[in-house]
Amino acid sequence: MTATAVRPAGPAPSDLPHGVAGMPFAKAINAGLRAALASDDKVLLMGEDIGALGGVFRVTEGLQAEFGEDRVVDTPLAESGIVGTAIGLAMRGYRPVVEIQFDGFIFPAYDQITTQLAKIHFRTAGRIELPVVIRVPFGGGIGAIEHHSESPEALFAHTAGLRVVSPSSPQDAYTMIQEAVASPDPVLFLEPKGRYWEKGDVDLDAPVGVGAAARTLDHAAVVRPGTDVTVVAYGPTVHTALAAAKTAADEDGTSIEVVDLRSVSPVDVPTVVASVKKTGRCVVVHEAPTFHGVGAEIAARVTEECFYALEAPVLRVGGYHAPYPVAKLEHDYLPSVDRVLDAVDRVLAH
Amino acid sequence: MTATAVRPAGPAPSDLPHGVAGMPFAKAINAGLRAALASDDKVLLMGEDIGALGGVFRVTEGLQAEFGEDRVVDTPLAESGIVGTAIGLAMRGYRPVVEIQFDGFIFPAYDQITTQLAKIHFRTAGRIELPVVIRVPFGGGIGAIEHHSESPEALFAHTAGLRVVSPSSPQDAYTMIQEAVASPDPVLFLEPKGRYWEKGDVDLDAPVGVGAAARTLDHAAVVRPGTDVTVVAYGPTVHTALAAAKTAADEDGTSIEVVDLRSVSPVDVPTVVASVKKTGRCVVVHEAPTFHGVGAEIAARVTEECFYALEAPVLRVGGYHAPYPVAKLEHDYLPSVDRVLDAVDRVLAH
Amino acid sequence: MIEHSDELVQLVGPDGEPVVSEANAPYRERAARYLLDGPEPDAAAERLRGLYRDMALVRRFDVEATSLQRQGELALFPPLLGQEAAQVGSGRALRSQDYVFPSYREHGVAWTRGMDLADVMPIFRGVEHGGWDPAAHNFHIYTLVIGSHALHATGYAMGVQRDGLVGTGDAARDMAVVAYFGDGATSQGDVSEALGFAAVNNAPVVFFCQNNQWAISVPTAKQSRVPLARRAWGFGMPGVRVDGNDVVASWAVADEALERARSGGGPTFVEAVTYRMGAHTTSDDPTRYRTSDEEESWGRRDPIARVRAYLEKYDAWDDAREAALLAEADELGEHVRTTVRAMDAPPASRLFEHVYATPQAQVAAERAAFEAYEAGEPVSSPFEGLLDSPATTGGNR
Amino acid sequence: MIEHSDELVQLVGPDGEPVVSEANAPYRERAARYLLDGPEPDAAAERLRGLYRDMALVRRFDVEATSLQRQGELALFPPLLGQEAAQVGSGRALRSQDYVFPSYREHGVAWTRGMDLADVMPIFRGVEHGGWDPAAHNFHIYTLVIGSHALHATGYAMGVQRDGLVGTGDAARDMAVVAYFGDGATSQGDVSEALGFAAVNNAPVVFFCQNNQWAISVPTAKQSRVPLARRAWGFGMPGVRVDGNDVVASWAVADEALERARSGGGPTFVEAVTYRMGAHTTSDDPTRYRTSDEEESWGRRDPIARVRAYLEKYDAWDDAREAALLAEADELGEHVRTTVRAMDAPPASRLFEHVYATPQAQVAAERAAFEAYEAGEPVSSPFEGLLDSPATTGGNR
Ligand SMILES: Cc1ncc(C[n+]2csc(CCOP(=O)(O)OP(=O)(O)O)c2C)c(N)n1
Ligand SMILES: Cc1ncc(C[n+]2csc(CCOP(=O)(O)OP(=O)(O)O)c2C)c(N)n1
Ligand SMILES: [Mg+2]
Ligand SMILES: [Mg+2]
Repeated sequence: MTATAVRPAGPAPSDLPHGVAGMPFAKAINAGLRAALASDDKVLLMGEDIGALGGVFRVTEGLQAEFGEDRVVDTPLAESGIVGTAIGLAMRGYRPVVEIQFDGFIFPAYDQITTQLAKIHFRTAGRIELPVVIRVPFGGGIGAIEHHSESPEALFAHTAGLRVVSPSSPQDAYTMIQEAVASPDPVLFLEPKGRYWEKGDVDLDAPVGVGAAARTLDHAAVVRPGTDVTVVAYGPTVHTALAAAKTAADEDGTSIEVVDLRSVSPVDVPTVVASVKKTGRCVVVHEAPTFHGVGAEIAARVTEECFYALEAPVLRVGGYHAPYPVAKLEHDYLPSVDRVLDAVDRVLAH
Repeated sequence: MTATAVRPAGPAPSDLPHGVAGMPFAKAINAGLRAALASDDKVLLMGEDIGALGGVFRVTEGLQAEFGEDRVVDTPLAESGIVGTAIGLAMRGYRPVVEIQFDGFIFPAYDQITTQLAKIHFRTAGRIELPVVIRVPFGGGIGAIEHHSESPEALFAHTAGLRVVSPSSPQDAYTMIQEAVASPDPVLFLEPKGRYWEKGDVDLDAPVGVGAAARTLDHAAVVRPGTDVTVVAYGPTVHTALAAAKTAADEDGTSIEVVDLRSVSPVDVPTVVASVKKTGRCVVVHEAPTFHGVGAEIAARVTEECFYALEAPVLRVGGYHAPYPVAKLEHDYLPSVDRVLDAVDRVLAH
Repeated sequence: MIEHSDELVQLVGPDGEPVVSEANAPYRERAARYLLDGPEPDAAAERLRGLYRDMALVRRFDVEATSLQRQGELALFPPLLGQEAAQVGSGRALRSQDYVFPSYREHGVAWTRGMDLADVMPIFRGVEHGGWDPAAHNFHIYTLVIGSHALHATGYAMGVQRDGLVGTGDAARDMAVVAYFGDGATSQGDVSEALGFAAVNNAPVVFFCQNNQWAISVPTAKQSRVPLARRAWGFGMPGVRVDGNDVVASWAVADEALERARSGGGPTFVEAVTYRMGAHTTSDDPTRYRTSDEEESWGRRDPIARVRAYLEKYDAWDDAREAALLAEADELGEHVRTTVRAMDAPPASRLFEHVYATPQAQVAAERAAFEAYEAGEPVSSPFEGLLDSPATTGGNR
Repeated sequence: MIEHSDELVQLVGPDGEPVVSEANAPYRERAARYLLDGPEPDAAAERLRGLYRDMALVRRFDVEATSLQRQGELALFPPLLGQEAAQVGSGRALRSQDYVFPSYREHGVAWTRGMDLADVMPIFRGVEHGGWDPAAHNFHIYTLVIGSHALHATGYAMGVQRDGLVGTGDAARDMAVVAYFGDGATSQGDVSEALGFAAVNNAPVVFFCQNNQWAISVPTAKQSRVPLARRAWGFGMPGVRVDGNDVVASWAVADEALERARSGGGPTFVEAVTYRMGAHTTSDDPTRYRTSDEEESWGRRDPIARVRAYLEKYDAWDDAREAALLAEADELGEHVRTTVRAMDAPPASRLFEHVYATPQAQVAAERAAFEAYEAGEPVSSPFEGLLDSPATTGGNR
């Protein structure tokens, strides 16, 4: 089960040309899911309100009508039940793609994810694979009430057996969701909901890694080259990092290299290290609280690998050690272009 | 509710003299719980098998007989239910001390802990305090089957609103459990089960911080002074670190300073930083996997605060990015004296 | 053989006609205080007009809040439209010492607790996570994670038991706890665990489930293939189905359950069969998943029109009363509008406040860094100021 | 009015006497193949001796395993002592295509699936987490986290439905799924959620609960104040109580439930009332929480002695048979002992194997570091070797 083929993207949605300019992020995921459903009839979608409603963000819009109620399943309102039955379905050969309605509602399923989904492959000495994808709209910036804006990635990345990824652009969203579905390992697929309406060009024929080749899912991408400081980001903050890089370049010519991590478990250490060895400085940006967050792992690892190359300690920009705040304060809480640039200034000042 | 008194330890168990030589770790917790029950009749113990059986490790032995079934409560087998009802009891003015039977069984309660227990104080703008203690025998080394040896601290330390502590000696176990019970904030109290049978001298009259003074709970302790390398540990690995320090001193005179973190949320940064500024080198040791683990936060923070003092990157010694292994392999998995010394050698080699 | 009934308790029918049956006789007796064909018709009419007023005002609040959201004054609002009878009926059966754990749609219950309904708004305006003092009216803040508060209610009730406030016979002291939740919530493990803990502890708690037929877009049939009230039987507690659009029946069934709880008779599960006449929240679009036929058919069972018809049938309502009520509603609407518009965002320092009840170093350090950054003087080592905190010494080892 | 029964299905009484009642008539008919006073007494005796043999061998295994633990050959063992009838009865009602999700005490079910019982041991010796190939006998590995596998079973059954293997009428193809768990497990939210998902999906799954009266030290009364089988009614599925110490009744009730599942009739919950005659595990000391009176009283309801008495009553057992069975048991014991003692610890590389199905960089790096350390040549940068993995380029943005 470790086929290394790179297959072409699944049959593209019939109502779309193969290269789409200005496709919204959410629609790109929809197209990716549709391709996955069309190319393998073991693929199922499961979740609350994903059928007739098309999900609260309309990411699954039209899919139940196209693939039927047995493949796009409105489940009872119980996250542990959703993930637990998805595990059973996967044991029976299905490839369930589960939607958790919002980040803050994933925790009732925590035991099933951490102790069952992540570990059954190990526990059975590889006899059972669980190709389950858990899609979670995560992150803030949409002015929502509590539990609708959290970034729980660190709470999953620590657990072996899961892959934890987050796309930052419509193109990646389209490709990575298909790679996640093709992955024989369970994947927590974090969708930056604050970017759902952002548009990008999407090549519907972009190659999709399957089997071992789905390890492209693990790879970081240098999304903007630079020479002075490396800014590492993923999901929603890639956009922020790119904006900061542009501002810095425009304002004082500081050259920021932006690495889109894409995967926080595993971390593509070589790509990050190569960048930091070049720039000598590193800032990590995520929305989640920095304390015991993903940035800590990046900082610790980068320091270990680049100790003599580093001109300054790796700084972290992220949420505070506090629950996600009320909507009216979220812009003080979220990493902004200014806060990124402040950290860049600080590493440059060393 | 932020009284700053330091009160004497609760009434000492009547059948024990006030200074006890060679008291086992588990018995010290028992004595601390008994003191807490005796000094405040709002204190309740709740959990599976904690009554007549005294818990599977006998930590609550004799307490139901002494305080009755309404205060030492055998609950139904449902961790979410246990923590969720403890929250309700705390809202009604009680101070529940919940036992989770083993580390690996805490996850069904994850939603209640992360989303409710940790955040209700913030959510109600301080109107509701939840003085709930969750006791968890954690860590490995006892030759147990799966789920009985895990170290989940990083999965809780990231969440604001919780305090996450772990005692490393019978004296601290005795004092810290009382401070945890006295704390107006919820405390995850991680008991290194592999040390339950180890003995130490316990002063039953040692002062117990209550109210704001319970912040002694937050403090790290320099448990062995040294000059060459700082080894940071907590819970079960403090013992390992001390053994490594002794070996190093005996074998080649390397002087290791051992810092017992005691709390992983918050982290007593000043104490760790002061040590590393002195030694210039740091190794963090815990049983949990290092990837996205507590050591990452320590390494990142120490590097940030001590960048120019550091002679080598902070190294981490801990579990691997894998589920806890079978008992027969746990000694390859757990940080050993040798692995600690290997890391010490490596930071010294820089 | 164990016998259970699925029958719906109903005392006033959809067209305002009294419903008299052998099965509902005990409830008719219990609810005599509200029945216009009962022993004290005048007093009953006065009381029932009170419930009518409650429902009418709560509905006005609901409409007002929905339009405030449309105007951009609120981020979101979950209307209770159509569920007024279930909420007002059960809410009016509460005594002041009882304690309520609402879900997020219980504005009608909030009203019966004596809350200023404007206080419900901060959470929906995005300026507070809670918004009111739970102790002020024994009405907990809203819980958004479906079902989790059912356990809090059960634990709270276990505390009430330990406080000796059950079955003393003192009406002013004995107390009950109520958890409100929806049909969808019944699928959550936490709700089942709550039923289990409540039953084995015989805790004084009432689980009041408003089956409004929908969990966002998912119909109740996808949560359970049998009536939800049966769920209770399996845990060993009474499960009662009531017409949740009949305010008198809702009152009677809640009153019975609360009395059972307060007197030591243990928990009860009530399924109030009702209908969410509006959208799930202001973000929702029900036309995507349900028919207008269905909406119209439930519209004919409107809980407020029903009481009005019943009152009119007994000549207990008139235009003057209606006009006075309308004026009162206008006033309430005005009050809510003004208050909401005046609700400011909290200061940014709120980010760091109340995270813990006692000082915490990580929060203090981040707050210091934030304040320095805001002031344009970033500090690189916010922990430095904390360096004076004494390290604990090792104790005996 | 809905009617339910708490009655215990029993076909052979504690002293080996046939039990005949109006209520159990359908089960007597179903179980005729095992009844010595039925239509085919000789064939029935032959079959029943098979069940007797199963139980006797399983018990020998259990005793053997317990003593292996005492000798330090196993880290821990959870004996099934006393639950042989519930397990063998239900296990023998399975067809080979059915799929079983055991808890951790289902050694008797493992036996009926055709497993070599020595294969159950690696997990208890601490050399494997699983220990056998679930696909070999459609018998999943043990699940230690109470109740979580009930959802896996339900999901698996939903897969079976999608595969079209329910209600085809083809006895060799239609399949059922069974989840085994204990009385304590019924309190877990996951088990309730599983009942809910199974019911609304009408999934072909049987929830087989062995109520052995204890969850470690906690008696069943602290999990539920009514018989556990009632739990099912609340979710809309049949809940049947059976004497779990009566192998024939256990077979009959399981057979009925499995047939219902396979034929498309949906899920069933079975409560097999039995007793854990031994300790919870070899680490447990039951004298701390239960009386010897209780143990003795249940000892008189021993499921194996009961069948022996029943067979003897009908002259269907003799000393020669007993001696042969004993010899077979000795052989099994010997086999288990030898096999267990030969089970070695896996190589340390197992720490890193099967963490993922596809290569993963973190694991690879840590493994490289571990191997270097073991070889006495620690590497400081294990990720270096991975530096050749190509970074993805940014795609269109
Ligand atoms: C644990 C959890 N999962 C999902 C959600 C998202 N969500 C909010 S309301 C809702 C439907 C609730 O339906 P029901 O319980 O019937 O209550 P109603 O809204 O109809 O009053 C869902 C799925 C949530 N709030 N919590
Ligand atoms: C989620 C979880 N919590 C706690 C435990 C610890 N534990 C192991 S067995 C057991 C009792 C189980 O009782 P029951 O369900 O009746 O099964 P039995 O052991 O009697 O067969 C407990 C509490 C566990 N394994 N999983
Ligand atoms: Mg609803
Ligand atoms: Mg049991």
